[in-house]
Amino acid sequence: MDYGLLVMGAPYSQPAPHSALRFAHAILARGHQLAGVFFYHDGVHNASSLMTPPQDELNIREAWKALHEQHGVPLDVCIAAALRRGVVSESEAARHGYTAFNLEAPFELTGLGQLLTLQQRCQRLITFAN
Amino acid sequence: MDYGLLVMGAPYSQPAPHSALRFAHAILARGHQLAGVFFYHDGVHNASSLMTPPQDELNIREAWKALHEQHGVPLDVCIAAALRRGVVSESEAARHGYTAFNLEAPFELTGLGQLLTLQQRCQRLITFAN
Amino acid sequence: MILHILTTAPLSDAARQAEQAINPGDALLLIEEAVSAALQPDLDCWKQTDYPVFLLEEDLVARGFANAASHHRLATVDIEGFVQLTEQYEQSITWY
Amino acid sequence: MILHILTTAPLSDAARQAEQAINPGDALLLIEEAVSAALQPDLDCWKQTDYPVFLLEEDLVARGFANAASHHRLATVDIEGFVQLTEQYEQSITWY
Amino acid sequence: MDKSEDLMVIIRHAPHNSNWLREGLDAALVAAAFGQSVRLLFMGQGALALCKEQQAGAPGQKATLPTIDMLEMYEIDQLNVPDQTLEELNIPLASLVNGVTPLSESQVKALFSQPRLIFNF
Amino acid sequence: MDKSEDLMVIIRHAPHNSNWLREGLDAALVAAAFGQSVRLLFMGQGALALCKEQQAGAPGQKATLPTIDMLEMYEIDQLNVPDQTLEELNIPLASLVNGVTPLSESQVKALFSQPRLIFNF
Repeated sequence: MDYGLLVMGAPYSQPAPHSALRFAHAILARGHQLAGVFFYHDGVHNASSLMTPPQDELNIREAWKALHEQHGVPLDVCIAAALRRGVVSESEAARHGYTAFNLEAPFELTGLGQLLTLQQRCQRLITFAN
Repeated sequence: MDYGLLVMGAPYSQPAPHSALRFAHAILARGHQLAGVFFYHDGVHNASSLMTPPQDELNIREAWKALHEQHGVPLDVCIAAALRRGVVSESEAARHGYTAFNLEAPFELTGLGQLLTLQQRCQRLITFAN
Repeated sequence: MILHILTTAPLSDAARQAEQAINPGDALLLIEEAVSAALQPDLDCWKQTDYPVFLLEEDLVARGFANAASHHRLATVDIEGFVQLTEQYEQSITWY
Repeated sequence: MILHILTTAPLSDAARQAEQAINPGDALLLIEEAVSAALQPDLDCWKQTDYPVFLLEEDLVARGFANAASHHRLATVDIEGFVQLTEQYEQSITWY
Repeated sequence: MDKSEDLMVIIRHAPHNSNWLREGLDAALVAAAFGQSVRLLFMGQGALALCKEQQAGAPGQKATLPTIDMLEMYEIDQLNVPDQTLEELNIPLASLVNGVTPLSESQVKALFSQPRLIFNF
Repeated sequence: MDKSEDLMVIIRHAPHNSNWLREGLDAALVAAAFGQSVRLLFMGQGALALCKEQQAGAPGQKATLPTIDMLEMYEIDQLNVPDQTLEELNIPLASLVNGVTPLSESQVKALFSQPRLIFNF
């Protein structure tokens, strides 16, 4: 079956992304497809390339990235939710006159419409939120 | 009297920093001193220089910065809480091999000990958290 | 004497924890989400007489509960009154 | 038929809202903070028979409640069982 | 209650306490803009989003009412609140904006027995 | 209960649900390292941090028990839980780590009647 995940919690601060990551591996292990992960609300922090947990801890951004690299899972981040919370891509940074940015591929800033598209492409949309 | 504020909520996502900012202006208006603001837990997001709310909305980082510029209020951010959440100064960015950073003066990354020092220097420490 | 600052709804965990901590002579200030207590004049906190309870005016107004609070004759303070409470009580604890 | 996924403690707002939404034939899966329900065999959700209730094994183990759950003979699923529930129920709603 | 909308969005968070309310309403508006028919169910603290006397909050906290008023323009006219919520919060229907339909316990359950997409905020 | 510590840290959040627990314990440890005497009060869900069977959580969620075990090294030996919390969560004292002292309702209130710094997490 085709699954989509909606992740609306910040890593470390909320359990949602940690549960979502475990669930993502479990659906793949059962032979399902993961059509995409959409990050909304505080979930946008999962994409931050400046996230720096202590060295003996899992970097959850890297874990999402690995999921993309190994299984081609698109990682879409709601642009409105992200900008408000300080998660910015290179092109958005340029548009706002910033020299720095903290979101890069495979994460993509996109509109909320992408969430609706994901839902229509999937048989199952599972939400992880706190 | 000397006041200190402990802010532990993320802007927009939680009301704590908005309440704290209003309270900060009220203590100054009553002739008290604001000896410092310490940002801990999700409060570290207040310092993000990439925070980009819609143009018709207050930028809360700028509001804290104005408080510093007009009243000399130190804005200290817990380094451990900040790094984990992707809030990084120029020197921390260099230390971790990042080309970007998203925390700059007047915000300062500092240890938790600074919170204890602030508390000892103040007659009142008021916490804003959610 | 402690000023207890509650930021969550009346029946939340934090509200119940504040109740375990509060002593006669302390005070309770309801801010943010906690001001929805203004809609419920039957809550225990409005009926006890061990400590004064205040609602933060600005948060009441923002949420549209100012008329309810005045209708039920509940005590309010504005943000300056909040500062005055912190002058008066040596300690404060925020429950969230 | 809906799989209701609850992530908060048994007496939270979200838990009470899930209860308003659940129909006979639905199922309830308790994950994250919600697995503390394993400590309380007297909760309504364990006594009703309209819908099955499951605890997520991995979250029980992490919090140290696995023995309590098995002592009270409460139904658990592991993460693979969670996936199977989402296969079985066409829709899911997460309450948080 | 005969017609089943494509999407139901549940709003459970109050104004000024988080971005959940705003981001939930955004999801409803975007779905409507994509041509989906949308029903809104306000449960628990979410019902406070409908209080007609509400205003802007502390610095940086915008008012919600303008967004609620926009719903009609997007043809979102099904605004529901459980009777139980009104009772628990002790808010009279008259203190809410126009066009809100209160629902009995069984009417609420019935909303969840129709197959359609649900977003829960 | 005769001696009043410099600082009381209240822990009200459970393991694996947020960073509150870890960041609260960090504050207690730093204060102890600065030479302050510290009392810890575990209320509500916070008492679950003391469950001796707990382990690491989902990927990226570290165990709390090693930090609890470190408290003694920092001479933080006052670990309190209200009777009311144990009752509400239905956890027997025996399922908690060693060295936890349960407190009656009035003993809890007494902790808040002594002038000292309190951090509430």
